[in-house]
Amino acid sequence: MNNSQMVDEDEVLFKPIYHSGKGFYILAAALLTVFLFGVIMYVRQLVYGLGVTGMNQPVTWGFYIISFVFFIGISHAGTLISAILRLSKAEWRRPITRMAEVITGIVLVIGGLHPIIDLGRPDRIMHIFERGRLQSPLLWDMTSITAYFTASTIYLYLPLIPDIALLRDRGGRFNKLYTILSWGYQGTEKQKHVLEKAISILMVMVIPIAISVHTVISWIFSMTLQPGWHSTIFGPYFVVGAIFSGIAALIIVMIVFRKAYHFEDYLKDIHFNYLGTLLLVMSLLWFYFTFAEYLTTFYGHEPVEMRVFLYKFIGGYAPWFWLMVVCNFLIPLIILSNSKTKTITGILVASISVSVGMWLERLIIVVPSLANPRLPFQTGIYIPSLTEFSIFAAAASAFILGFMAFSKVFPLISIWEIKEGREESVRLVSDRLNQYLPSKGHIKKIV
Amino acid sequence: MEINRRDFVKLIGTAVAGIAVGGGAAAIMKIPKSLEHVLFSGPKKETWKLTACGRCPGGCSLRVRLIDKFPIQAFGNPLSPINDGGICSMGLTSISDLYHPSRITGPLKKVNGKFVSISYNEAYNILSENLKNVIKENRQDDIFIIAQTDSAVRTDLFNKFSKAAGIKNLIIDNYEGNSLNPYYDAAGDAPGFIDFEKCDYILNFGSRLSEMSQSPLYFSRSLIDFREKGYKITAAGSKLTGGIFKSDEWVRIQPAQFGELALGIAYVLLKDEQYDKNAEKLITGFDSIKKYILDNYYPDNVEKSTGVPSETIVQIGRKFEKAKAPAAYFDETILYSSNGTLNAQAIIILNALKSFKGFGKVKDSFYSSIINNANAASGNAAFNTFKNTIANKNSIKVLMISGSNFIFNNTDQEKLKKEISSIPFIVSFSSFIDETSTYANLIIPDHNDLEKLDLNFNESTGKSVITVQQPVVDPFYKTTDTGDVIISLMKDLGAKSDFPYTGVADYVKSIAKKLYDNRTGTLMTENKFTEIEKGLRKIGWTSDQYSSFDDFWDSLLEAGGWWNPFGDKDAFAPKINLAGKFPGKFETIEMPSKNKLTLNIFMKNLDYRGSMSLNPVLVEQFGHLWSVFYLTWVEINPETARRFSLDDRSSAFIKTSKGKFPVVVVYNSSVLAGNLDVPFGLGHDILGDKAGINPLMFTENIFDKVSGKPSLTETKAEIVSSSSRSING
Amino acid sequence: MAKYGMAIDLNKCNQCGACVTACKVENNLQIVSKESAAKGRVMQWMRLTNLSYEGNDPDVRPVTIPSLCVQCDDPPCTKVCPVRATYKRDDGIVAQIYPQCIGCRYCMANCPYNVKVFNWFKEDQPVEYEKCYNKDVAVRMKGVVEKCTFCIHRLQKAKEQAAAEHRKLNEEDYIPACAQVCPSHAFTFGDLDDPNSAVSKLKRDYRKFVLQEELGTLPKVFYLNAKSM
Amino acid sequence: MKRKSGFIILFIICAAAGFYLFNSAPKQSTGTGGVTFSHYVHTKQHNIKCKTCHQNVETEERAGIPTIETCSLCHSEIINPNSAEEKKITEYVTNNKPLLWLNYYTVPDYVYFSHRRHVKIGKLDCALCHGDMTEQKSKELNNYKPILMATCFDCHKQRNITTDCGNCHH
Repeated sequence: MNNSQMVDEDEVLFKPIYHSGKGFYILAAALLTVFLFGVIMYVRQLVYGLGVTGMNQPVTWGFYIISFVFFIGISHAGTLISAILRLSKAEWRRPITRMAEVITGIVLVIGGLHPIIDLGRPDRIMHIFERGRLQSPLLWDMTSITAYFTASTIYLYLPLIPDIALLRDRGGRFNKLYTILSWGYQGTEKQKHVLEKAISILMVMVIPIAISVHTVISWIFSMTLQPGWHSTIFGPYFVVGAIFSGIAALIIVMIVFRKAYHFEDYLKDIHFNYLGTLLLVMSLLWFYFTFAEYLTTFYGHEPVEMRVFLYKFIGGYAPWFWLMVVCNFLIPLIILSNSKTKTITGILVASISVSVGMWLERLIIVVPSLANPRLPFQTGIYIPSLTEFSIFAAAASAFILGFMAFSKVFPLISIWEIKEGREESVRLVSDRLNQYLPSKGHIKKIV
Repeated sequence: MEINRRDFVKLIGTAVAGIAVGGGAAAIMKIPKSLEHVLFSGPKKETWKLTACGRCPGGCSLRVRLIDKFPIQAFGNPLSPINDGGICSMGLTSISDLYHPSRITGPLKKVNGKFVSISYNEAYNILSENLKNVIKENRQDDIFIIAQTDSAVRTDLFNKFSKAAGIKNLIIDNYEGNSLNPYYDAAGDAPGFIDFEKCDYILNFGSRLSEMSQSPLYFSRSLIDFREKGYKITAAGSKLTGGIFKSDEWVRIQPAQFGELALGIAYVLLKDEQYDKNAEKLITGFDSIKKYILDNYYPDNVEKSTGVPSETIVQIGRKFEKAKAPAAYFDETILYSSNGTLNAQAIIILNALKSFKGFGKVKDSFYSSIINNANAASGNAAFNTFKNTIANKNSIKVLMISGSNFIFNNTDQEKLKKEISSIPFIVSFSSFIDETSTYANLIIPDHNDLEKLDLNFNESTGKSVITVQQPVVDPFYKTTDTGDVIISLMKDLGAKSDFPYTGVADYVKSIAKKLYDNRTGTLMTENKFTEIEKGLRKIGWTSDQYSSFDDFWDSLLEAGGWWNPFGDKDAFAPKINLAGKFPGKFETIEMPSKNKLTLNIFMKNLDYRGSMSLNPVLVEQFGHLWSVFYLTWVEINPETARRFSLDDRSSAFIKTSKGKFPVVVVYNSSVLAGNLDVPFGLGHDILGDKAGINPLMFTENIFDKVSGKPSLTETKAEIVSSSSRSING
Repeated sequence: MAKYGMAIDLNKCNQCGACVTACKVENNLQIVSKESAAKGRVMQWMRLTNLSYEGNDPDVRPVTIPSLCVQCDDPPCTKVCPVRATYKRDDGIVAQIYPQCIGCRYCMANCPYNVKVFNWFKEDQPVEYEKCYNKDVAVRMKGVVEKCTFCIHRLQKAKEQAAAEHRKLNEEDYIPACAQVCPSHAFTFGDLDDPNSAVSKLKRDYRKFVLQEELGTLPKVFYLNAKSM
Repeated sequence: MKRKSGFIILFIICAAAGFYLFNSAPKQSTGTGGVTFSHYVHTKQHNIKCKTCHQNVETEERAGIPTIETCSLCHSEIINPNSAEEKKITEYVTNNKPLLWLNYYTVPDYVYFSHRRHVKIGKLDCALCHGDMTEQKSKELNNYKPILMATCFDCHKQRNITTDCGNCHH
């Protein structure tokens, strides 16, 4: 690597770190306002109690738990997709893994905080550590989220080290930080080898952890006796949903930053095409799980379960339910299965629709079951209050703010991997191809 | 030292932070108001006292728990033969009225439309001057007294006072009196109770025995025992509430048609010739009445007008005639319809056909010898008189109101309010400024029930029980027992008065003295006796020994009451004289039609006069059965509701000729199709928690001709959905 | 060790609601404001609920039951509590420890009987109600879950009284407020471990039924069907 | 450096001022509306037993703070003419004015603690929890013994008494 060369071929990737436009500050200020408003609303909730939300007696969980599941779901984007792509040695992964990992890191913090926001007595949070009961699914959940957060942060950090070293070498602001964080990485063969080894260990480790996280979250629900929750497929169903929403979130982030930071040269149509296909596959898989889940309920026709079922299909939550089906299945299916509509804009629309749809799916899972408990005499409805909406808005803006802050300190696209790809991937791919292809048609080595 | 701008800002910042930290620390260290009672504590000694509940005529004995002499809880006295340890919602929460922040703390006089505090002597002088002036002019007829009291002692005092002062227009509005008035009208006497030892069939006309009656707690238990013995109860009524629920058979009928149903059943008895032959002697003009019934009340005719299938009428009739000692029962509830008293008298005829075998009367020796005319409201004017006088002649000079909030629990309130403001002098003895006492010129607040001394009698249980309502706490405020005011007035006004007692306490003690002399009974210290004890006591032996009356009085207060476990009963069979009433004609009642539904206003259990709204717990729990809180709801048959496309728990409006009011729709399959059942009790606009609607404001002006009670079940109404937003349940 | 249970005879219950009020005042339950009530946050440990309707037209009658925490022998709520704020005591009472509760409401979500309530607010209570607080029972802080405890404070007091009098705890010493006040004596409370206690006898009654028996939560509160009309 | 300490001093002064301004805690910090009660004088000098004044200790769950009637048993006449505090209390007694005591030992609302259970049935000494109150001379509680849940727990475990949460928290 030629560090002295000041005009890098990937200069555009460094640009966001050193230059911020007017729009950046306006957006940041706006988001900060939204975030602070959410904080104020939370303080208000702390002072007055959870009554400021719209939750009530049968519907004891609402927006916060929905957001919790939703955000943790998105977090799968990251690590899982990047790990799977890395593991499968998909070369097109190079410009997208970083963003995916950043999503995971930020969203896990936001999502992980939601159960605490949901607590009636957050001041007693230490009770969980002092006298926690391991029998409670909430404890499993806490354990797995902590593990996932640790693993995914390291997984984000390790591939970042060479880039930090690059930034350190360029000098400029945050140099102290870069020096500390780069751990004296110089790109020697040995360092490279150790780093690659560490990354490959982590990417194998992170996959089961990620799957366990969402399975455990689903268990919070399915371990209870509530109709509509007490289901065995909840584990895989949640994982599929999580990956689904994760991909959608990743696509949105990619398209937004491609536009904002002019990454057109790195994030090309082919990336979106592949991700779009993946989204379509997940959409079909999601539909399959949803269908299986509700068909068994309907066929069994248990009165208790049917009350929830009917509430979702034709009752009070029918608009949301069918909107979910449209968002999660119909729109992606129509857009993504047709090559004419499968443009970047089309994929963006599909992704946004999936994000909305997956949020609705969490809503559909959490609220109707609580609103229609086993004993028919206490039913409820749930109308969220301003507090919940503003805290959700704050969480969303915290997500964007986090991303923006990250982009001001670290490159959003893994520069060293791009460089590595430029140097090595053709050789690697042709090597690999030669392994699978019948011996007659070997491609020539390009050096 | 030079200070630049930056330093200056820093300095200010430090100062502000310092003050904030210091102030915050001080605020944290400050003792919050809520903790004061913990920090400055008294001895916290717990004691229990026995008293009687004054919330209804039931006469339950209460055990009140006091901490440092302040009552905090009330429970039933397990040794009381009436409630046997049980207690109702009203009794449970009766303590909190004592602490009610809206209680009037002393006599008030209205000056220029505002109440000002005055001394008791001044207030008393104003009252007696006003009365004296009217009496001087010999215009006693222009004085009206409306007293709502279930206390026999106070009823007695009012009777004595009005006699002494020559006031004719005394309206005693008490539950027992109201219930029995039709009997007094027809027979000059009334039965005391259903004799559960003899009775083997109860035909209940709209009375909610175990919920709202002369002694709900006693009836709760007795009816269960009655059914456990295998006897049947048939209930007729428009609403299946807890009280009627404890029946074996339910006949759906509009309350205004009870009379026709009763006569239809009487028809069966007469036709089958299965009536008691004694009835021919009991009923004056028996033959004409018999003919009248046989001519007009063929079951098919009754079916046409009431909707009750003729087979059902015949079945009930057969049950009634087969029973050895049946009782057809009604109470005050029946009077709230345009045929009210007439219906009641039809039921009396039905009872007379079986010679009132199911009823009994406590032997005179126990009550009447102790207190004259204990419960009777007979001979007193009806509320109708007041309404007619005020509407026609406008000549009422003085109105005395004790315990009654008649504006709130009457229909046609606007007119009443207008008319009542024309009365030159109104004195109220209310403890609160409520819808009625706000029109008073003078308020002399009464004690709370827990501050009063009184004796409770309740004949309707058939048990000879007297419970002592003793003050468990010293009066909180400068209130005066209305009884004391009446006694003082009696001495001042009534020249002829020979009332020797100085106050209520004195009078109550004199009644107790009679008990002491009489000794037919025992302290309420145990309610189960062995056979030997029974025998011994029957022949007059008693183990109670008292050195003096004071000794007895102290034991009586400690025991909370006195009762005669073996009190003898009299059979009840008076002469019925219904001259001019039968043969008569029932008003035709308009039935609900497709768009004109019937607004059926019902009373919540135990809320006799809509006084629940005083108590925060009861107001919150008012609609707990349907999980509707702080709102007025309408119970409606799901089929009717669907016809108007009303969802369960959706909000709607009920429209009557008087206006419309919002309600929450509640599906109840046991409501008559075509009826809108709306509860009465909420909707106070001056007092209590301002929750819900008072449906009486929207009823048409239909009254019972005799008693003047408003009809609560005949107003026609429409229901309109107001929005699709559903209410939480 | 005793195992407390309760039988409710629907043949005797006439839905007067005294048990509901008794529970409210005995345990200092919060009175909620109109706004909170409209949102469905009324606090009741005991309530009367219409389970279903029985009978044919015209004699259709609601089956109304007083419903309270059924004190499961295998409670689903205690399983999921992350901090052991709710647990089953040796005497079978499912207790809730208010200073321990973190307010996650997981137990409420897992209660198939919906009998737990949450302190959404600390609302201002009417003065007259505050003055009548039962001094034996804590007034709950905001943000914790609360539930029927079979009036456990009465058990403590009864035990103490018995110890002071050097005797064993008798059956009549301890009775929850709802059972005590019932005007028609529909409640029978006692020790299910003692085969001779009144409640054990009723447990063998042919009319006995429990709510949601199929869930296997083994409720210790059971009902006796109303006798046929 | 100088500057920094200057800021610290300013902060402390302002904090003190803020505390003074906003402090509205009752000024008489102990005893009864101005009377300083001395446990030392009563118990050590005059040898009065605890339960003479805390009358409910063996019958109720609260030990009971004495009322003016209890005080009047002795203070209806002057015992020590030199004591200024006694003069105050005699004034209270003669006017029959109720005393407001400041309670030092309180259990929170959510804890059920019965004195009868511990003193009468458990036969525990008052000093076990309250420390030696006989040495209590001044108005400040100089040997105040804080009672924490751990204190209860240790004792219960030592004596093999139940530690079930529901027994004290209800």
